[in-house]
Amino acid sequence: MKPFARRLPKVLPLLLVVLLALPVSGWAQAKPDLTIALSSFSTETLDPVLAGHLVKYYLSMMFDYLVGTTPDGVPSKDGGLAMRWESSPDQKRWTFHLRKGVKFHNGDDVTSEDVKFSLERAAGKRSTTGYAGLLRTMVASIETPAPDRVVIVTKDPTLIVPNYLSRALSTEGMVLPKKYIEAVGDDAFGRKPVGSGPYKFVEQVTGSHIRLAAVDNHWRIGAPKYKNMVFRLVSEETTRIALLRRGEVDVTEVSRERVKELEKESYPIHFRREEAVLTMWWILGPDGMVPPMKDKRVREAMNLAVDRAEIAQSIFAGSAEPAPIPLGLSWSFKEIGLKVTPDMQYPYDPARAKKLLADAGVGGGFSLDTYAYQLPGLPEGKAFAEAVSGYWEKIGIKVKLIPVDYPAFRKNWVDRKTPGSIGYFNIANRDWMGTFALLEKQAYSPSKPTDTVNDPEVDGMLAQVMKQTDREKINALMRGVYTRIRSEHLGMPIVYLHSPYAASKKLGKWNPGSVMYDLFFDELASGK
Amino acid sequence: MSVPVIEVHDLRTHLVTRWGTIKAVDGVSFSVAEGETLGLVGESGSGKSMTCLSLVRLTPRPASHIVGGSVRLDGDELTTKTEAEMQRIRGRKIAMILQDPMSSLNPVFSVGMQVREPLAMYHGLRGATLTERAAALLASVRIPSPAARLRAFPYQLSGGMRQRVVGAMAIAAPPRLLIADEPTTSLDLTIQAQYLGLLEELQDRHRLAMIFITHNLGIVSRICDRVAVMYAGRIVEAGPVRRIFTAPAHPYTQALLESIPRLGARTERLTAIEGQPPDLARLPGGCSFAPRCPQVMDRCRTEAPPEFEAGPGQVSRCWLRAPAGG
Amino acid sequence: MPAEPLADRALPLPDVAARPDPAARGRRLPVVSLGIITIFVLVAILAPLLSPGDPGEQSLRNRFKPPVWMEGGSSRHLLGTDRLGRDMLSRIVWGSRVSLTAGVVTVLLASAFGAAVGLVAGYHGGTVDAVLMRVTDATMSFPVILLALILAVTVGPSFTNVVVAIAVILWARYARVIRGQVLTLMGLDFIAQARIAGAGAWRIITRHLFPNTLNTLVVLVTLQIGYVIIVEASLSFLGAGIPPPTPAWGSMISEGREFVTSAWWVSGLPGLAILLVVLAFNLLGDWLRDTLDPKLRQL
Amino acid sequence: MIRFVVSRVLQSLVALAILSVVVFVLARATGDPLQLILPMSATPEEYAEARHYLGLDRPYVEQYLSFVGRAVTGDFGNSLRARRPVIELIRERLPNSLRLAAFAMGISLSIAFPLGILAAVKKGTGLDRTAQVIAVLGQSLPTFWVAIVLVEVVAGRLQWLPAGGNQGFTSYVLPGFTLGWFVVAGMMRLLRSGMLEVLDSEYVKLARVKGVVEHRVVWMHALKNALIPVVTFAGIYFSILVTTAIVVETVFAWPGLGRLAYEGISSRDFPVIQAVVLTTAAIVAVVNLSVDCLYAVIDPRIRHAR
Repeated sequence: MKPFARRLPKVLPLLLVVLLALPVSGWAQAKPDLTIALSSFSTETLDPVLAGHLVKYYLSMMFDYLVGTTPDGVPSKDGGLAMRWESSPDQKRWTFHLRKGVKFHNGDDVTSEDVKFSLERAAGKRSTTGYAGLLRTMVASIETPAPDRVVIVTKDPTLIVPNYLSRALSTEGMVLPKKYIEAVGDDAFGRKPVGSGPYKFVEQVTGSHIRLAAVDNHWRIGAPKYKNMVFRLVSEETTRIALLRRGEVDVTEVSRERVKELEKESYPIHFRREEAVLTMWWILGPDGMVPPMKDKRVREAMNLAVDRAEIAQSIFAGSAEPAPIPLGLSWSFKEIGLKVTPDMQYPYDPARAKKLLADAGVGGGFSLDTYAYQLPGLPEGKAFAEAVSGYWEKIGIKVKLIPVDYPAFRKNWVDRKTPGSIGYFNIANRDWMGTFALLEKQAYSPSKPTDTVNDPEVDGMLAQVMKQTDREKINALMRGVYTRIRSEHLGMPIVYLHSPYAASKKLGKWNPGSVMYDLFFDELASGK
Repeated sequence: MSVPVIEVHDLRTHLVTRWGTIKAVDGVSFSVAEGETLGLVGESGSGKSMTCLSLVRLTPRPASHIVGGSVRLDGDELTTKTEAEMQRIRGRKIAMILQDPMSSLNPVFSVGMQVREPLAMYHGLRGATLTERAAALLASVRIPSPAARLRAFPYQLSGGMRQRVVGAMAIAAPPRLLIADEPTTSLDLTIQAQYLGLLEELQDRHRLAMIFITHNLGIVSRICDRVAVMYAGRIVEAGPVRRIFTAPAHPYTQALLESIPRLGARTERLTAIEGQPPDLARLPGGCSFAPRCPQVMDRCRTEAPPEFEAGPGQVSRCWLRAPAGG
Repeated sequence: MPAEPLADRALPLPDVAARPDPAARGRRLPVVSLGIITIFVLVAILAPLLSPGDPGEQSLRNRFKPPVWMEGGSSRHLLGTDRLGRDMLSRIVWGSRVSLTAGVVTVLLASAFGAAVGLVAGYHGGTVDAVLMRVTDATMSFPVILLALILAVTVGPSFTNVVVAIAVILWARYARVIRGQVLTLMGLDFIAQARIAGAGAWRIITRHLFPNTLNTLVVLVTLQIGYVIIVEASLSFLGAGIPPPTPAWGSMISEGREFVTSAWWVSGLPGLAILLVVLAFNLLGDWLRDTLDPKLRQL
Repeated sequence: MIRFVVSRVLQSLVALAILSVVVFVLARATGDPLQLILPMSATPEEYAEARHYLGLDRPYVEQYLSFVGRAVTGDFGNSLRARRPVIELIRERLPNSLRLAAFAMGISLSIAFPLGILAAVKKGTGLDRTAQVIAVLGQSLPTFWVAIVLVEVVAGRLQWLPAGGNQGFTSYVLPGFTLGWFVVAGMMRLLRSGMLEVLDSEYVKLARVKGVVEHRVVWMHALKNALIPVVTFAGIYFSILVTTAIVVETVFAWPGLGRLAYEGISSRDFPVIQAVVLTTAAIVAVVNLSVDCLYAVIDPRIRHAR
């Protein structure tokens, strides 16, 4: 037995050494790649009309929008295919003048025919873009009087066309190659898309990465700074950070919780400020609010019970700010002229909350179901729901936390099977137009089933906004909507979220902006 | 009598168990000469097999240790040899045939591989020569069509055939000493007889010294020259076969012989000795057999008996044989 | 005096021919494993008495307090607090109840059903056996975690669903092993004897076959309790485990994993608890197997 | 032998058929995929249209039959989420999964073998116990925890190995080790008990008596016999590897089948769920079958008996 016994202790460490001493390969160090690690690719689609709005991170590098925007979502004549646009006096005919000499990656010219084709495709049956429905009801016809001119004719007067087809919103404004798609078919296009953006598609390995390669010189970014752009799907936070430390990725989504740690190691952190508003609401019954939430005092009590500053500090590690208005998308406040005064902030006042409950006749508390789920961009989802429930318990409400995944919650929400229970969403911040679209969806009763407010006054004002073509009147109406939602406590605003992105130390200046699902890598890739 | 091949003197092997240390082999001495066969007889657990395993230093580890005594093979002391040296003695000088032919061949290797292995080890043979010699070896143990058998797997052979294969491996060297540990226990009677014949033939051919462990006194009377009877780790009586069978000196031997099955009856175990077999962890102070001995005396319980001359070439560890006034 | 074979009364001395008796050379009772298991079982039973506080009580202001022996720790929270300021010690104490119950209940359900299927299949043989074994095959090839995930999104994650999801897959292994044993047992004389004596199927299965498979069952059950606790933890990681606010070790580790570097105790302490318990069950199971059923090989 | 293989194949097919019904029902129980595909503002008409377009409005029996009918030819339909043929997705992910599983198996074996043999040869000693504890440790920690600690320490801090993704050989080490260590205990147990039994056998004793050197006794005479139980249960280990892989794939951003299943379930993508489960089951069946054949190669008794 001895010889073997003597041999083994020698073999074992050897094995370990062999395992550990495997060549440590440096990945991507010398390569001219810009590598971005994201926690989710959502649908992983390459075709903009197939829920492409969820993955604009990479799609917006491959495609050009009809209307460009700045990273902060303001329509801009420099960022899109349209160099200028104007409307007819009746605001039913919108003419866009296209940039000349722009080519798709396969060499075809970008013409007004492509724009028309793209819009029709976005409104088509196959399309599941964010606002395809709106496109179908709004557009009467599309005319192409010249290769560099496209006219969109709407059924009713409207102001929203340019914003609507811009990079700030969904993907309806992305311009796709008509000839190519008609030649190869939808499926082939979905596998090997061709666009006109600064980077062209190279390969996709589902569940792993998407690789793009720069075109030589592009009007958006000039000579590219990086030859390739690689988007890697890495769902685990620790792994993303390890990748950053190893230099395998240049930009990565990080949780707010780990910002301090990375800052200490002097990794630059770029924030998308007020990227979203985290807001909670009661699921409605078939006829709106159900008791005890039907009572305004109960709604106010629940709002007063939550210590928003503490939640912003603890759950969101300081990368958040208390929010005052339910559904209130803060970017639009400036545009619509809404001034948020300090008294609009809900104070943390459990004593008053208790009193309000008692006044409403539910001083002994009531039972409340709260759904808890994670959302993209909100890894703190469950902890947040637990924390808020903790506050409500302190004023005597008996909270039952129901963990689900988002699709399951969404079903309960729109089916209205569990009225009175609580849900929440991190709504991406957006301009006044996007804000209106949000209000229309979540605060306008005729838009059942996604309505969360059910208030006749709000309904009346929103109905007027739709018909209104005067910006000033629109602004006043929207101010009215917000004031009403706030004063009636028709929801629970919690915090505005700042979303951090960590970058490698050698990365240049970069404003990731706050346009939803877009990180505006143009600036990083730009050689201008 | 010629020069002894193996000489064992005062061999002691201890076994550590959770009940305490057991003296499995407790001062055993014997010798076997060229061409001679020593029968080792005793109940299960009397230490026969431990004794033989101690000779080749393959007692179960780490529980057992050889704690004393000497083993000489052709005058060469084995107890002080290194493990590597012992390796070269096993099989080459001392071969063993184990009890169960059904399980002593490795089921997943062909007969050929297993027969070739010792030939390659002992004689450094390779290739065609090796195969030829392996076939010849099988032929020498009277296995029909040996070349074909080399390709067979153990399960394809009968029990008797397998035991022949084991026998063939044992004489591959050929060794000086062959230890056969109940080699025929699980064989049919006729096969048993054939196999014993084969062993005798091999012994004659190679002038082997042989130790034959068995329960079966009938077999002892047939093939052994001398017998050693073991009880509780000691040889309680030894002597020429005829003496032991006709004039057993030790009460234990007498009891064994009284329970002897008629030759040819297929009995695997000795039967019917009154009383409990000894608990080796708690042996009585005096003679181990005292608690069961029909002729026990006071002295037996206090003092262990030494060896006494009981006849020509016959010794017995029993106070009954003590010379008067001893 | 009737003659009794000596061999039957002989001491199991290692004779060359004797099979190894694991008890004779086996290890001593695994005191450490038994000790750990006993302690945690006691903790689980006495949780209401031992827990210093309410495991659900939050205090955001007191979040991430380190354990008492570290700088900044206080005796109010001996093992510190988590991200919501809940007392770690209370959560670990109550968590032992949840995690151990999950492990034990799941394995008992699975083993009871699996053993029943195995006994029936092995006893009846033929078509019954073929059908049951194909179902067993199908079950075994369904990944546990996938089933649990599907259940979690279908009816929401809960203690019951975790137990059901794991048990629904796990029984198959018991069925396989027990059936194998029963097949061997069926060939033995005592079953034929029982049949001749007029025993029916029920009696043979319950009185003759089942007791003979008990050793195996005990070993498998012990080894798998640990496995179930680990699977539950993995499910928590994927969002399909025992959900918050119930304090289960798996979800505590999973939720605390973000803070590995900043507040290791949030995931490290429940991790240590799982490690100790599962290790203890596994080592105990190994020992039981060596002692009761050395031939048993599965898991 | 051929009869045996044929009957095993038939048995596997029956099991797969049972499984196909179960998975079909279960996949549909997960909820409505359209909720995730269509925008929130979609009208009931749009729902109905999409349902029809995707063939989800047909009776269940019809859906099942067409699913099975096409699945036999390797067509699992289109993914509802990615809008691509599922088989394409499987083809993309499967090799990654298999390679990782194989690598993990390799690591597991290369730990389990020395440990198991050492434990058996040194039975009852401190070495035996240490070896057992090392093996069982891997099974006593949640895999995701091991994985995260490895990523944090080995990849993030020490920067020795890639943290995630599949960038060549070094990428296999961490996930392979995490997965492999998890099943070491099981394999080591098999080897240890197998070796113990074999080392106590007559034929090993005979080999020693023949004067065969000890390492040859252990590594050749004994090991080949002790391998049989390991091989017999390789199928089970493989399925454990594939199952546990979901967690490991998540941490190491490994584009394998497990992640595909996870994504499929969270987006209620029936065709993907169905395809992954059936593919996994088919792999397990194939592995079991090849294990049975391998078994026959190792053990001549089986080879000739069948």
